[in-house]
Amino acid sequence: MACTGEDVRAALYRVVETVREHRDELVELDRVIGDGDHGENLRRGFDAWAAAPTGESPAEVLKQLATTLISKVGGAAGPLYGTAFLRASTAVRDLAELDAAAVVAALRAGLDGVVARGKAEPGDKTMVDALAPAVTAAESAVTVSEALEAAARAAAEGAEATRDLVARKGRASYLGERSAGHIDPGARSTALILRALLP
Amino acid sequence: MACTGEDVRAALYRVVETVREHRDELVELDRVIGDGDHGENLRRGFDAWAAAPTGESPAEVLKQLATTLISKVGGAAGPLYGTAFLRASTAVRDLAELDAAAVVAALRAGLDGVVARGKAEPGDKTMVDALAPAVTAAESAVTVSEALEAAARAAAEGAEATRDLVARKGRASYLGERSAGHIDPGARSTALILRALLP
Amino acid sequence: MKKVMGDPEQVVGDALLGMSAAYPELLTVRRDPAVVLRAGGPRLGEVAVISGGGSGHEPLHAGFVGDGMLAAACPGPVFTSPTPDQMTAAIEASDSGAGVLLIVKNYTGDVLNFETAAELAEAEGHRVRTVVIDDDVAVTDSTHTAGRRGVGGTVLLEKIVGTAAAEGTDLDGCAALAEGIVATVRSMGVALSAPTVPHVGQPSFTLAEDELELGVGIHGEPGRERVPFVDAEHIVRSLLDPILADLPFAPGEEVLLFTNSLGATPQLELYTAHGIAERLLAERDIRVSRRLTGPYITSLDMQGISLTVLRMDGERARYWDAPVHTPALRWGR
Amino acid sequence: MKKVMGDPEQVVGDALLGMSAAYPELLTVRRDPAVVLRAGGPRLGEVAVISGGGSGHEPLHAGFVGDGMLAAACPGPVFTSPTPDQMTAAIEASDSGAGVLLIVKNYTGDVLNFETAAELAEAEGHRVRTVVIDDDVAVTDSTHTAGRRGVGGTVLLEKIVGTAAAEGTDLDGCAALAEGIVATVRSMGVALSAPTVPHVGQPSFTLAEDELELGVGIHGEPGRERVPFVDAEHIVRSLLDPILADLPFAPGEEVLLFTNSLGATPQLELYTAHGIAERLLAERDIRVSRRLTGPYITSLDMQGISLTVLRMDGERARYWDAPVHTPALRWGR
Ligand SMILES: Nc1ncnc2c1ncn2[C@@H]1O[C@H](COP(=O)(O)OP(=O)(O)O)[C@@H](O)[C@H]1O
Ligand SMILES: Nc1ncnc2c1ncn2[C@@H]1O[C@H](COP(=O)(O)OP(=O)(O)O)[C@@H](O)[C@H]1O
Ligand SMILES: [Mg+2]
Ligand SMILES: [Mg+2]
Ligand SMILES: [Mg+2]
Ligand SMILES: [Mg+2]
Repeated sequence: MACTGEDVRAALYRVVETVREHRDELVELDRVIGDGDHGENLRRGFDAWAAAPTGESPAEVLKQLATTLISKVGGAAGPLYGTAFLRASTAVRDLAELDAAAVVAALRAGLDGVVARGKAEPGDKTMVDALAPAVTAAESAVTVSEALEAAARAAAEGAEATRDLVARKGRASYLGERSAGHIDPGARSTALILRALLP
Repeated sequence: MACTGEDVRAALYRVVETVREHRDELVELDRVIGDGDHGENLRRGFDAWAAAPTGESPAEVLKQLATTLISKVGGAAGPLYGTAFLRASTAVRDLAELDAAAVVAALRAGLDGVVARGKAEPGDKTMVDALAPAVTAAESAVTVSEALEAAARAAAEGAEATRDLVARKGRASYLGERSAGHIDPGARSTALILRALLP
Repeated sequence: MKKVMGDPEQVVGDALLGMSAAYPELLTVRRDPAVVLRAGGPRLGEVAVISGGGSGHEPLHAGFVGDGMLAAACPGPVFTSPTPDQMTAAIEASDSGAGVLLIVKNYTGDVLNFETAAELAEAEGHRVRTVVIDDDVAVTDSTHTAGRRGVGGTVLLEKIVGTAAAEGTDLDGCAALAEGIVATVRSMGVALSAPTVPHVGQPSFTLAEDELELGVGIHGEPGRERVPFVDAEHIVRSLLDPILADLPFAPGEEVLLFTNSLGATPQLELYTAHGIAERLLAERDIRVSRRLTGPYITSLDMQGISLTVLRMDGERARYWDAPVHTPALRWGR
Repeated sequence: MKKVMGDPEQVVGDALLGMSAAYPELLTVRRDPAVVLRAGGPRLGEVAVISGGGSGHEPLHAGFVGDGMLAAACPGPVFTSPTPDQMTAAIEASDSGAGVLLIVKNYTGDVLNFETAAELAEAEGHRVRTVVIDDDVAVTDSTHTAGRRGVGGTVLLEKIVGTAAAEGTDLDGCAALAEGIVATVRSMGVALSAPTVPHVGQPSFTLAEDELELGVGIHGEPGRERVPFVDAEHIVRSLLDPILADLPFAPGEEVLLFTNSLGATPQLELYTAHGIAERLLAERDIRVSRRLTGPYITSLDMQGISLTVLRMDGERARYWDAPVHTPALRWGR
C-alpha cells in the first residue's frame, strides 16, 4: 500500500473519530495530573480541521491540519502537535504518494519538532514517551502498514509505561512524585492518533 | 413560694443553662425556615448577661437582662425579648418579692411589649403563639409555681402548634406555604425559657 | 465546614481587623460596639448616611464606607442584625449637626433595632431620618409577610444618596431622594447552592444537582420556589420578567442594570448573565445607561446571582457618576 | 454541575459579550479570533502591554484592559492557553509603532503559543519583547519541572508596567521594569475546594472535609502537598513563610501585600487572612506600604486564597499609585 493525499485525509478522518470517542478519557487523564482539558483541546482542533479540510498532496493535507491545530487547540498540545504535523509535512515534500521510508521520515520529523519546541527528554512523562519509541519501531518496516502498525504498538506500550514515571515537563510536573501512577494524557493521545492512522 | 430578686436571678441562670443546651436545636429550627442564627443569638445574649449580672430587686435584675439582650442579641429576637423583659421589669415596679399576680402581670406586660414592637397576631407563627397562651394559662394560678407551671405547659403546646401554621411575620414568612411543617424557633425558645424559670 | 477563619465567634471581628489594615487611609474601625467609620470624622454641614446589617454580605455595608457614600456602617454578627448600641455609636461619631439618614434593609430584626437606635439618638438631640428599602420582588404578598426584603437596590441607594449628601444636600433632600429610589428599584435573586454560616457549620438549605432556588434571599433563607435547573438565558429571564412586570418598567425608559454575584459565582458566569440581561432589556426597548457588575451584596459562599433594575433620571445619573472612594466602589478619584 | 451558562463550548464567548456590554466605553471585544482591546485604538508613542492566558481566572486578563494597564488581552478557552492567531491579532490592533511587551505566565502552553506569536509578529515588522512571570514558590525544584508558575504577581506586573507604558516609558524600559518585578515578587496559594471546569463537569480534584491543598495552582492543578485543615493563622503562615524565605525578604524592607481570593472565598475570610498577613509581616519588621485585597486572579469557583509579596521602591510605588481605569482595577479617574 502506498499512501496518497486522499489516503492521508482518510486516515486523519479516522483520527478525528478516535479523538471524539476518547475525548472524555483524555479529559479524565488530564484532570487527574493536569488541568482536565487535553481531550477537549484535541477535539476542538481536530473537529475544526474536519469541518473544512483542504489540500491535495500529503504535504498539503498535513500542513493545513498543522495550521488548524496551531490556531484552534491552544495549551501545550496545540503548538506541540501543530509543530509535529508541520514538520511531517515538510519532511514528505512534494511526494504524491508516501512509501514506508517517507512515513518514517515524517514520524521522525514530527518527533524532532516536538522535542525542539518542548525540550522534553524520554522519561519526562510526555508525548515524547509515546512518539520516540514509535519512530524507532517503525524504522525497520518495509511497508506503510507495517510501519504504522509497529509505530502504533510501540506508542501504546510507551504510553502505558508513562504510568510509572514522575513528570518533569508540562503541568503534571507540578505534582512531583504524586504524578506517578497515572498515564500521561499526551502520550495516550499520541498512541491513539497513531493507532487511528491505520485503516 | 414568693420570688425575690435572688430567686429571679437563680431562675435566669437556669434559663442561661437551657439556652446553652438548646442552642443547636434552635439554630437548626431557624436554619430550616429562617437564617439559622436564633440559637446563637440567644446564647450570645444570655451568656453576656451571665458574665456580669447586676441588680438587687426583681425589677433591677430584669431590667439589666433586658438591656443586655437589646445590646447583644441583634436580629428580631433581640429587640423582642429585650422589650419583653423591659416591660416585665416595669410591671413589677419596686416589689421586693413577686407573688403570682405580679408574675402574671410581668408575663402579660412582656407579651404586650412583643406585640407592640413586632405587630404579630396569634397564628402568625411567632413567639406570640407560645407567649399568648402562656399568659392566659397563668392567669388563674394561685401560687408563683402554679403560674409558671401553667405558663410553661401552655407555651410548650403553643410552640408545638406552630408546626402547622404558615408564617406571616419574620423571616419564615418569605417561605409562604413552605414554612408549614416546622416549629417556629422563637416560639420554641419562649417555651424553653418559661420552662426553665421553674426550679 | 472549611473556612479561612479562627474562632467562629470572632469571624466578624477578625475580618474588621483585616479591613482596617487594608484601608488605613479610608476607614476607622472601632470595636465593642463594632462600627466602621469614614476616616477623618464628621464633615461640617454634610448629612451622615449610615447603614448596617448582618455580616456575610460583604462588601455591603462596610466596604461602602468612604468619600461619596457611607459615613459609617454597623456590622452585625453573620446574618444577624446589629444592635442599637452599634447604631448609636455610629450616629454619635458621624453626625456633624446636619443630621443622619439611616438606610435600613427591610428585615424584622434590622427594622426593630434601627427603630430603637433612632429613638435613642433623637433623645440625645440628633436629627434622624430612616429609609427602609424593600426592593426584592420575590416576596410577593406583602400583607401576609414581613414585607419585601432589602437586597441589591441597597447598593445603588447608598451610592446615590451618599453622593448627594457629600455634595451638600440637606437631610430632607437626602430622605426624599432615597424614598424616590426605593419606589423605583426592583431586584430578584437565584441560588445555585446554599451558603454555609460559620456558627451553623452546614449549608443553610440543600439543593439537588438539578434544582435552583428562585427568589432566594441574601441570608440563606430559602427562596420563593424551587425550580428545575435551566440554562443562563432562562435563569436571567426568570429574574428579569418579575422585576420588569412589578414596577412596571416601560419601553423607552432609561435604567441602571446591576448584575450581582451572590458570592461564589465565577465572573465568567456573571458576565454571561449580564450580557443576556442587556440583550433582553434592549429587546423591550429599555435603555441601559449605567451598569454595575460584580459581587457587591453577597451571601457568604452562595453560588447565584441577582439582578437589580433602577429607573434613572438626570439627578440620579449625576450622583451615580460623581466620584466615590470606598474599599469596594471607586471611581473619579 | 450547575453553572449560569448556555452551551459549555460558548462559555467564554458568552462572557465576552457580557463584558463588552458592561464596559462599552472601555473595551472593544472582537471575536474569532477572540481579543479584548482597549477602546480607542493604539496611542501614538505608547508601548502596548499585552497579556493573555486561559479563561477562568477573571478578572485576569481582560478585566485589566484599559487606561494605565493592558492594551489588549487574549482570552483562551477555560484553563487553556490562547492561540497565536489571537495574539497576533491583538498585537496588530494595538501596536502604535512603539513596540509590544508580552506578559506571559510561565506555563508550557502559554510560553509555546506566545513564542510562536512573537515570531510571527516580528516577521510582520513589530518590535516584540516578552517577559515570562514565574512567581509561584510552591513549585520548588525548577530543573525537574516546567518551572515556576505565573500567578498573583501577574496582576501587580500588569498594573505597574502598564502604567509605565502609559506614561511614555519605551519598550526597553518597560521590559527592564518588568524583569525587575519578576525577580522580586513571590506568591503562593492554598485551596479549600476544587474548581469545576465547564467542559469537564466535575471538580478538578477531591479534598476531604479536613484537607487543604497547599501550593495549589490556578488551573485546578493539584498543589504541592495535601495537608490537614488548620485555622486562618496557620493557613496564612503556611503561605507567607515560604514566600518570605524564597527571595528572601529582609527586615526593614518595604513591600506591597496582595491578598487574593481564588474565586469563591467570602470576603470575611479574605479580610481575616489579610489582617493576619499584615500582622505577621509587621512582626518581621517588613513594612507594607501598599495593599490589594480581592478576587483578582481566580480559578472559577475554587475556594482558597493566595498571597503575593512584591518588593517596592519609589518607581514602583509611583506607577502603582498612578491612575488606572479598567473593569477590575480603578482609581484616580
Ligand atoms: N514540554 C513538553 N514536551 C512534550 N510534551 C509536553 C510538554 N509539556 C506538555 N506536554 C504534553 O502535553 C500534554 C498536555 O496537553 P494539554 O492538556 O492539551 O495542554 P495543557 O497542559 O496546556 O493543558 C501532556 O500530557 C504532555 O504529554
Ligand atoms: N414580628 C414579629 N413578632 C413576633 N415575633 C417575631 C416577629 N418576627 C420574628 N419573630 C420571632 O423571632 C424569631 C426569629 O429570631 P432570630 O432568628 O433570632 O432573628 P432573625 O429572624 O432576625 O434572624 C422567629 O422565630 C419568631 O418567633
Ligand atoms: Mg491540560
Ligand atoms: Mg434567625
Ligand atoms: Mg438573623
Ligand atoms: Mg490547559
